[in-house]
Amino acid sequence: MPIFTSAEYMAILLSLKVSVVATLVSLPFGFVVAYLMTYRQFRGKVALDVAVNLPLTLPPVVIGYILLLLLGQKGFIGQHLLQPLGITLIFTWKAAVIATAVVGFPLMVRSIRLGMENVDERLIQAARTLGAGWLDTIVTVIIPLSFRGIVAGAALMFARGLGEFGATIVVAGNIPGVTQTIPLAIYEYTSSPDGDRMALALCLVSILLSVVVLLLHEYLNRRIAKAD
Amino acid sequence: MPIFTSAEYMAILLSLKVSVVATLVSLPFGFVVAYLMTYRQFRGKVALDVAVNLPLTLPPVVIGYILLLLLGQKGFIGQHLLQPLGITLIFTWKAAVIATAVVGFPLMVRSIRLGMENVDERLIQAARTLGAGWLDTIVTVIIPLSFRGIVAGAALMFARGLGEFGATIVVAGNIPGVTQTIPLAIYEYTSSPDGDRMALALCLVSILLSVVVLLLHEYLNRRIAKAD
Amino acid sequence: GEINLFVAASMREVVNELSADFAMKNSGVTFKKNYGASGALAKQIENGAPADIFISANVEWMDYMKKKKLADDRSVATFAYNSLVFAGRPGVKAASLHDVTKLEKIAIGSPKSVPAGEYAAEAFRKAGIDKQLEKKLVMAKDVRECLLYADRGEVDGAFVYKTDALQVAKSAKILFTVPQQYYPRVTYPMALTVTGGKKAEAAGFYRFLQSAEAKAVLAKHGFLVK
Amino acid sequence: MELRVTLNKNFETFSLDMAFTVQGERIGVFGPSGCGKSTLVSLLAGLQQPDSGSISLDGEVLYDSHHGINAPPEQRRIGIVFQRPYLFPHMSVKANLLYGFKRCAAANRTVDFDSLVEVLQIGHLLSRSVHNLSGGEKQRVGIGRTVLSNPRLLLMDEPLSALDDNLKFQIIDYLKAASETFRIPYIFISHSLLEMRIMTDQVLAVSAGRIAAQATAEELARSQMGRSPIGYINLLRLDKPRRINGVSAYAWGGTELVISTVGDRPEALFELSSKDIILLKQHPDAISARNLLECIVADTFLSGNKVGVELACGNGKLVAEVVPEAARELGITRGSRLFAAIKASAFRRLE
Amino acid sequence: MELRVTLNKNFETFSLDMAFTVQGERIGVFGPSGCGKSTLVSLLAGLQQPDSGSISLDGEVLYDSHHGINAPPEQRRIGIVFQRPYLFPHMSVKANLLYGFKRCAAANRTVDFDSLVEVLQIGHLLSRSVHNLSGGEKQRVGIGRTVLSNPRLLLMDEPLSALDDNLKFQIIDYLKAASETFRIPYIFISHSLLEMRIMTDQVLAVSAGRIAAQATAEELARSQMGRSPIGYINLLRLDKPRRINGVSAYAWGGTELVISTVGDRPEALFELSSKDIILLKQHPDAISARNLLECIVADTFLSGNKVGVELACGNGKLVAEVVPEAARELGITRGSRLFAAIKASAFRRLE
Ligand SMILES: Nc1ncnc2c1ncn2[C@@H]1O[C@H](COP(=O)(O)OP(=O)(O)OP(=O)(O)O)[C@@H](O)[C@H]1O
Ligand SMILES: Nc1ncnc2c1ncn2[C@@H]1O[C@H](COP(=O)(O)OP(=O)(O)OP(=O)(O)O)[C@@H](O)[C@H]1O
Ligand code: MOO
Ligand SMILES: [Mg+2]
Ligand SMILES: [Mg+2]
Repeated sequence: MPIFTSAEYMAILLSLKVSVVATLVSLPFGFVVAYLMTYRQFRGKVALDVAVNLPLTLPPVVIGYILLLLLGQKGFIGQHLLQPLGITLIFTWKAAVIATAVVGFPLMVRSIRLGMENVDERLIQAARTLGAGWLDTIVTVIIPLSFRGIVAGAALMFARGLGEFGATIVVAGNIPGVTQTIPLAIYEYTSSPDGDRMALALCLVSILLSVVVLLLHEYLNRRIAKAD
Repeated sequence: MPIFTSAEYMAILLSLKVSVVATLVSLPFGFVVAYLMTYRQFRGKVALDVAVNLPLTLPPVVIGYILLLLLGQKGFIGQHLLQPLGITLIFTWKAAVIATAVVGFPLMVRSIRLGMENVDERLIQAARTLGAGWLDTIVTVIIPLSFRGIVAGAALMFARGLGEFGATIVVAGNIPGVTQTIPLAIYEYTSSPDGDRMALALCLVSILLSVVVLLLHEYLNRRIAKAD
Repeated sequence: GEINLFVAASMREVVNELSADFAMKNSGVTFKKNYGASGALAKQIENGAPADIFISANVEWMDYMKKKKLADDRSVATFAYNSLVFAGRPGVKAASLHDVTKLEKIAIGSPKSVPAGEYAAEAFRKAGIDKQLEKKLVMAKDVRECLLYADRGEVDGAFVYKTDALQVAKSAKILFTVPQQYYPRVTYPMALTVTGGKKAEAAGFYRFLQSAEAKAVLAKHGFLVK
Repeated sequence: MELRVTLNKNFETFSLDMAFTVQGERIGVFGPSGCGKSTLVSLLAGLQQPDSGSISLDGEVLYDSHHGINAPPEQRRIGIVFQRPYLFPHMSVKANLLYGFKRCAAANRTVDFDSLVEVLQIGHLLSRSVHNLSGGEKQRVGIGRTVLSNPRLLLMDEPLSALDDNLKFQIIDYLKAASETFRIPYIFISHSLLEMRIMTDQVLAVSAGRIAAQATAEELARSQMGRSPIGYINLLRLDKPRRINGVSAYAWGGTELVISTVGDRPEALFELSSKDIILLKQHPDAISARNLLECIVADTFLSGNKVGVELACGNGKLVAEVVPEAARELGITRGSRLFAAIKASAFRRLE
Repeated sequence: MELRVTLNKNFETFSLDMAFTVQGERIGVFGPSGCGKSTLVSLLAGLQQPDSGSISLDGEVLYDSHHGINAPPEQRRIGIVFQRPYLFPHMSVKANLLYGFKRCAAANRTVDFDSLVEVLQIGHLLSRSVHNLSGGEKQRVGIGRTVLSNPRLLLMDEPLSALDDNLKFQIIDYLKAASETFRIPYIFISHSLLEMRIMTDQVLAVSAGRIAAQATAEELARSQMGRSPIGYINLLRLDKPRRINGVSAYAWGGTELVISTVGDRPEALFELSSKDIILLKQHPDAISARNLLECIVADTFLSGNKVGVELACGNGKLVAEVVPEAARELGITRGSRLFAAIKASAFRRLE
């Protein structure tokens, strides 16, 4: 195994950071969307469903472009929301986080929904009649009981995040040490004639990480199953 | 809306063809893997699980390279299996099918497994004691009863297929009329002078297709739910 | 017959035009064109992709092809040259490499994977401004992405090939051309592949690419021909 | 408790349309499966929205479609005991019990934890996970959880029908103990006449989404005797047994009843079917039945093709049933004297 | 049918270890919940693998751990009727019925579709979806499906315990009709003594994974009388009722039994608990019980703290139970004369 230079270590750390942060940041949103889709009836439900699932269907590069158009200096959100607040997102690791979160979002929502659909409605009704408001019920009943789905959703997004390339490279650029995640580094190595070994080594790291996540997920699953 | 030239129509048709064929081709494999993971105990189960989920974690471009190395003239499968049979895969639409199938495979297996886990074991036992062998039981009991999961898995792979870019461009190339799917065409338009409008139009087509798939999926779901 | 072209993505427009011209004059000839990153194209050919003619955006990948005995050695020739320019939105004040150091953000292609980026990095070193620019650089996947950033004002300007600046840029304009002494000549080598060498049509098109007629088209698109 | 209800709710294949006012602490809702009992519960508790109508509890309007009033479930202070206990699987027994208690304003807390635990005898379960409880223990914890939420009104939606007979009467004891000790009025829903008689004073009979009748449980029971395969159930609350030769003798109506169920509790509720009483005109010399009571016919009534005979034995009352032919042979009329033979094993202890 | 079994199977908290040989057509397996009855069924049918042992059915070895023989379930031709019917929800009633039939080699097809449909009276259901069937209809279709697969042996794993009483005896009829009409030997599993007595000749009593006893159902029933709250159940098969005044009179033991259940069928099975027979020394003048039979004590036996009294009334036999004290008072010894009073409503029709 080739010994990595600091650039590769930084890419690995950055990939982990981006995936972890993207997962954590999107969890509340994923939860809210899953909640709405499972328990609420409202106009535009189908539209929300379509919107959430779009990142699955669109090529990641296109998602990257869309995010650039939205978040960039002249973009709608960038110009009117981020600039006044003095926030720059694009070309920073935060942009990579957003790209990762958006691309993994449909998978996360899907998992959490499945978890929620398995929560017995009677338990929710019991909580309500025992005096818990809906927010209280969410925190004390729905979240603990759909925890498997939530963990599965997080694991999926994390895993997908480790492989995210297309959207990230457009909004975050490919700046070593700043926004260069593992997939971007791999891409760079594959495009130089003698980068194969390094590309392969980074692939192995990526595989290793995903195996760890998968095993961790299985382990958590079993622990939760046991507790039930 | 700009009027598409034949190249774009071909890209749309090709995308549909690739996604449909990829979905149909991988369904049996996805089913077998899901079956093994759900009903059988064997050595290397964890390894299979990891292998199936890898395409989720690895960047699509890397998957593309791996497929290229496997299926190419000098690749393990290409040299020993395909060449003797006179089959060329890479750089044909079939390669795009394989790329799409591999990238969507973890999602498909996940859905089918969930469907299978909901089939009552007693029904399977009933079929066996009524004289049905295991294959017979799969066809007459397990498949019909996990149909929702199978449909969901197919829909997911189809949707993911519409957006597949990274792996396809490496194994199938970006040849207009031959292997240029919607995502590849979009990519080309975004990088050519005044291609923005066309890129946007193709994006809309992609979105439209995914909405149709989603609605179709919902519709099927309800019909199956009603029949149960 | 059918000719399979594997061409670096930056040559797309010009090769499209040349192949159309050739097909018009030689009925029965059709083209299959695969545009992509030079490295990806080389790997594809190495793994058996059906290619007759390979046009690379840099010399290294052509050398790789030669080393792997994929290109017909004798046929390796220079197809065209290009030059490096700095493009930015009209209001940006930059007329030389040293002016660039006063700007905030500059896009270049990722030096390891994009030749234009490698040349730009080389130029910064030669001009002695590499340290000053270090924190200002945004590395893009390819030249077109650099231009997209410049066009949209995400960066103040981008170092790109002249041809790309002419063809792709919308609001960005060429602000100055990087003097040739700062970087090696941008060369687009081309070659017949081993299989292409055996095809008469491919050889025919290969010769056409070296013809005066082809050079005129190249020049029209902003390439240098000698 | 006073509950005023006007409710309308339409489903595709079913519509509920009820208007009633009830006062009392022990109300029953009686009706066959699918008549809309559970739907009524949902509407009262605010778990489903009616199409129109109004609900007011002790003068407080909980729902009124005209005035746009609709208190959410957590503000109605109406507790539900479901058919199954639906304990929170991720919490300990104690955490389950305290769930509603913690969410109840301190001013409303009249039930305290320790006395509830004592009433329901669940002290030894507190630290356990809910997964390792038996069916009866689970139901007790479920009841405790609801009672501890200090509801103004308790809705019990067939809380016994998933339990087997032994457990059923155990749980009835606990239900009664809890509601009496903590003075919580309740609406008890069931399709069991026996449960109605034990648990309620006043009954709303529901049929196909409408209120069909409002009566006492006793009235309902007599009218159903002739049709029911188990006849009319005499309920006898007896106490202070004397043990003789392996059976128990309880003082009742100036005489004694011999019952073979061996009870160790000082007080118990027994059921005796009207079918298990044999009437004789003369005193038999020797009889295997351990009870031979001399009684006077207090009243007779007709129910289906049976004659109900209300017997007064001292100050005790029993209802027996006979076929009309036997009534004639025995010369049964109000005031006539008879012997009633009852086997010691005919009594069934309910609690 | 002859079944030779030696089986060993260990779970974490339970181990099954049985060796027995049974011959006959109506075998029972009796035991409390959790004693391993369903595990035995799974092992016999091949749905689970034993740790070691052997199974041979009519001389054919289905499993033998020593010789590595293990026929898959579909080749054993052992049918199962589960507690719930587990119909295939995606098929019509007819497709469910034919599922096993189609998979049975033509040579083995002794049950034909039409006669089965007639025996189980499910002709009108054939084209229906299984979702719209009632519980009893579902169970009948389930039985039909298994019988039509032409098994050599039918395993019935508590096929009645999920049904309510009415349905239970209806289904018993169908089960008996099907197994008798098509001559399929069966092993009937239950923890109900009554079901054992109706359905089986020979019973394997199972306890904690071991065979505790092998006896007839009758022997088991007598030994359990004193402990059981319902006493010993007399089973009476009666026919050709005469209708008088709204009750039925059946010829029995040289006299007549008056039964209040109104039956329209010429033949029926009735149960009568030993507790529902009152014994008198003298003929009472008038009594509400519609049956007063003069009988001779044929035998007495002790069971728990009760005395069982076998009565001969003409050529009819009944078992009554009394407490020892009453036995003394009535002077019960073999050969003594008594009157047995039985209410017309004490009989319960089972079928
Ligand atoms: N959400 C709903 N949508 C459509 N129909 C419904 C809904 N809820 C209840 N029903 C119908 O309303 C009727 C009454 O149901 P409900 O559960 O209130 O009956 P019930 O009296 O509680 O019966 P049981 O004794 O079986 O519990 C049923 O026919 C049921 O199918
Ligand atoms: N797969 C298994 N793993 C572990 N323990 C098992 C398994 N299957 C059964 N058991 C245990 O074996 C014992 C016997 O179970 P079984 O289902 O055979 O009992 P049963 O006699 O059929 O009871 P019931 O009358 O309740 O149906 C139980 O204690 C059960 O927990
Ligand atoms: O399909 Mo991508 O654009 O390589 O992440
Ligand atoms: Mg209900
Ligand atoms: Mg069992």
